[in-house]
Amino acid sequence: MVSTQLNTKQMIAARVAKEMNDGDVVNLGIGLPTMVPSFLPPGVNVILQSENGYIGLGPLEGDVDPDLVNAGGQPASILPGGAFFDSLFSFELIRGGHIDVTVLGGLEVDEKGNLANWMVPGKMVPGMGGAMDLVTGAKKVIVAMEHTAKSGSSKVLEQCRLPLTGKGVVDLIVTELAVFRVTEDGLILEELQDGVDLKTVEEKTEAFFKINPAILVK
Amino acid sequence: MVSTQLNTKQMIAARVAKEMNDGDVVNLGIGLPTMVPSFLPPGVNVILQSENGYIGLGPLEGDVDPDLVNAGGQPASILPGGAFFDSLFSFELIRGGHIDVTVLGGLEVDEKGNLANWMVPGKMVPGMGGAMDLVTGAKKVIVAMEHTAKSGSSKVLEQCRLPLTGKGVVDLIVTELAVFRVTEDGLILEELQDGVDLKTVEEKTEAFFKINPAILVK
Amino acid sequence: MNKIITKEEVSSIFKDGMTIMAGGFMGVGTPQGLVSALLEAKVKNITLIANDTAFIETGVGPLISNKVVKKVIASHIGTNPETGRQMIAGELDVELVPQGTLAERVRAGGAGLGGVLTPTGIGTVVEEGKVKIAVDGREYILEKPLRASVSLLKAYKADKAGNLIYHRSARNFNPMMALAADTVIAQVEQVVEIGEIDPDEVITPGILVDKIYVHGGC
Amino acid sequence: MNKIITKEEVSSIFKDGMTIMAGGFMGVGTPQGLVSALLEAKVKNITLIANDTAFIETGVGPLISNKVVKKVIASHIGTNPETGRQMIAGELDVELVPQGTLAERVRAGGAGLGGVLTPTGIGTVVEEGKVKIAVDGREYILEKPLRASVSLLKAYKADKAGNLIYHRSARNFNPMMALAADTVIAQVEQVVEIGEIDPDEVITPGILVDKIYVHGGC
Repeated sequence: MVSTQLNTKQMIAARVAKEMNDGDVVNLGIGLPTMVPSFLPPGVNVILQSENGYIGLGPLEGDVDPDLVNAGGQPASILPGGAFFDSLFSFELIRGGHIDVTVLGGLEVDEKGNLANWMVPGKMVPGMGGAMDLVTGAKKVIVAMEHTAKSGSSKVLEQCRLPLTGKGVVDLIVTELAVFRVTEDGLILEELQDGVDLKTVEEKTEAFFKINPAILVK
Repeated sequence: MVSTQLNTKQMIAARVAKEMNDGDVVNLGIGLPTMVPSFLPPGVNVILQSENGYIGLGPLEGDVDPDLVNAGGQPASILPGGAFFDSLFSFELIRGGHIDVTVLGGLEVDEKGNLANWMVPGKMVPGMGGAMDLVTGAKKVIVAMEHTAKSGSSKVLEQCRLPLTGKGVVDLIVTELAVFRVTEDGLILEELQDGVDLKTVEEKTEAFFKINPAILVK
Repeated sequence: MNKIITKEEVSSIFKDGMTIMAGGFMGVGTPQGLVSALLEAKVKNITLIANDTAFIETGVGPLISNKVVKKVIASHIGTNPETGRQMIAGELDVELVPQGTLAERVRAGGAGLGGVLTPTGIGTVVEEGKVKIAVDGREYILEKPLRASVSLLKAYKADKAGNLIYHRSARNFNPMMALAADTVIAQVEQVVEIGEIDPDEVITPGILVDKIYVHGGC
Repeated sequence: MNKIITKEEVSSIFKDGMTIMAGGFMGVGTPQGLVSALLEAKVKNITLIANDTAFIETGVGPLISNKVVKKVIASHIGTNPETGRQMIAGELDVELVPQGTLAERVRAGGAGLGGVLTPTGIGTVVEEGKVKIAVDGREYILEKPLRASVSLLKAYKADKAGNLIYHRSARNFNPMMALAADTVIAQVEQVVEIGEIDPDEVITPGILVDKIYVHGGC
């Protein structure tokens, strides 16, 4: 099995990749989310939007153009069929529902689909950048993160404690242990990652969740 | 004297032209206002904005380009140094104070600087087009019109009776008889056109106005 | 994905009662082939959003004459006497909106905004029935977003990804309308291969354009 | 009118306590020569509006390190540790604004709007102290306009009339900032004669650009 050779982050990115449909316009957050394109199934191509002002983000090829970077400030390329625009238009696209999927990291997610990922009071205040607009405007919001913090505490909570990035915005949570769907009735455990048992997920998840019966059958 | 050879509209346009400063960005309404550039003093060049989406409006030269018309829908040209943009940006310029002067016709103007020029209930309802944005956003609003209606009644009123285009927006009124400045204290008669006496203006003006003492001296 | 469709396919998109936006300023920048396809669809009770109703036989004018439209939202109807006739006869509902406000409302609809605050129309009939809000001592009208089921655009050139560039003053309302409809159809004079339009020169990115209809001339 | 000025002339424009906007996204699209001129002006207590504070030694970062700034309005400060240090030490006031909201606020300031209604930030600390308005059943934050005394732009090319075109992702916030300041200075890599930029390709019209500073590279 391929997945046994993947590290935690790769496992998460690979599972997120399965959510993409061919032709989707996708915005990927910095870090783990940028690994998603490597795992797209054959026949599925997505168009990447970069919030600093273009459609058609591609990996760096050839010489570095100092005027062409991704949303993390790293040298990048634009693919054929892409287009540049200003920040105003970039966020018209983002807030206006023209982005099919956004994938972001998370510090905390909760049963109501709240997401916290932009600050830790007294410790880390980098700012929200484009994240608040992305979670508000994208048609589908996927949080891709490790299930627990370094301390071992759950990041899938009953209620977020950190300042929110968005209220009730998350559609799907993908961790190295499980996949949860956020519904009006709360979280539903949709899948266990390969080799993970239900008991482990229950132990490492603070949030209450329902279980898709299909999992129990399997 | 040159002015005796001008017809009424030309006389008004010629007087309006004296209000322009070199380099001004100017939006001209349809009709009489479009005659203003012909009367600009030597050394005064203005840049014309056309609200359908460009800077650098010029008269038609050579072949007609069906994609290039002025705000009246007539074939036009763009001058070197001009730029095209969309209607959103065009009105960002207009409403945002980036137009130095707009010159519009009027049906009625009053002592408070109110202007009515877009509809006559029950008779003529063409719509306001860009006029309401222009009178709201341009730094200087000049109404260029004949002093009286065809019936002979004054168009410079104590209070407008027709639906307004803008409230308290007019800076200067230029007619074939006189020039009025609109101030917080009401209208001030600043000039009589050549050959016009004060009594004529008083008879043909419904509005109350003060008189610039310089006129009486002359 | 092939975005290029035939006139018959365009016609099949329209349904009775739809809200439809069309670019253009007095017919310039109006996709005449798409208007023709809409006429051939024989639908009725359309709500039309456009800057103006152009002339009896050009622009969106034929949609009025042929009784396709039950309501029009526009800034100007004065050049098409049939619009005024139907309005006075009670056959057509007309909502007149200042031109800059119309551009803002369409953009707001496409950019995920709940509306904008504009000073245009304060003190006029335009403010009637609307929320007014004072910000830092100045009064503004809250103008609400507009959206449509279908937007009909006219561009000069498309690549096969749907990236659009416009020509001269034919740009006007088209770029905003590309943001604000469920289905966006662009009539273009020519289609080129992907990569043939410099991404710095694209005005409307292809992700906004669902269908391309090739039609020589206007 | 010659718009081209020297670095010394740029420096002479800045005054203590001014509000200054600068384009750029992590330094890309930031006019490094104008930032240098601002440093050389030895002014202080500047309010800086920019997407981010870039890095210690690039972008607008040096303005922070050199204590030119008393307040920064930005969407992200995480890549410049000095910004965070000064903020925590109480030496610098930081207002964090979602990136799309920042773009809207600058545009509103330049386009004569009293503000926009955005859903971004609802249910987060961003809404604190702000007016919230429900439109058609959804809640929005009223975000107010931003303006500056001076805007510092980076463009690729200008003609002598000040028409600007940008290169790749270096466009970002520059076009909005061209609308929203009393004095607009553009740093460009090259200046061409009037007429050498196609008016369909201009992004920022020359009427918005007061001064041009030629500076090779970034």
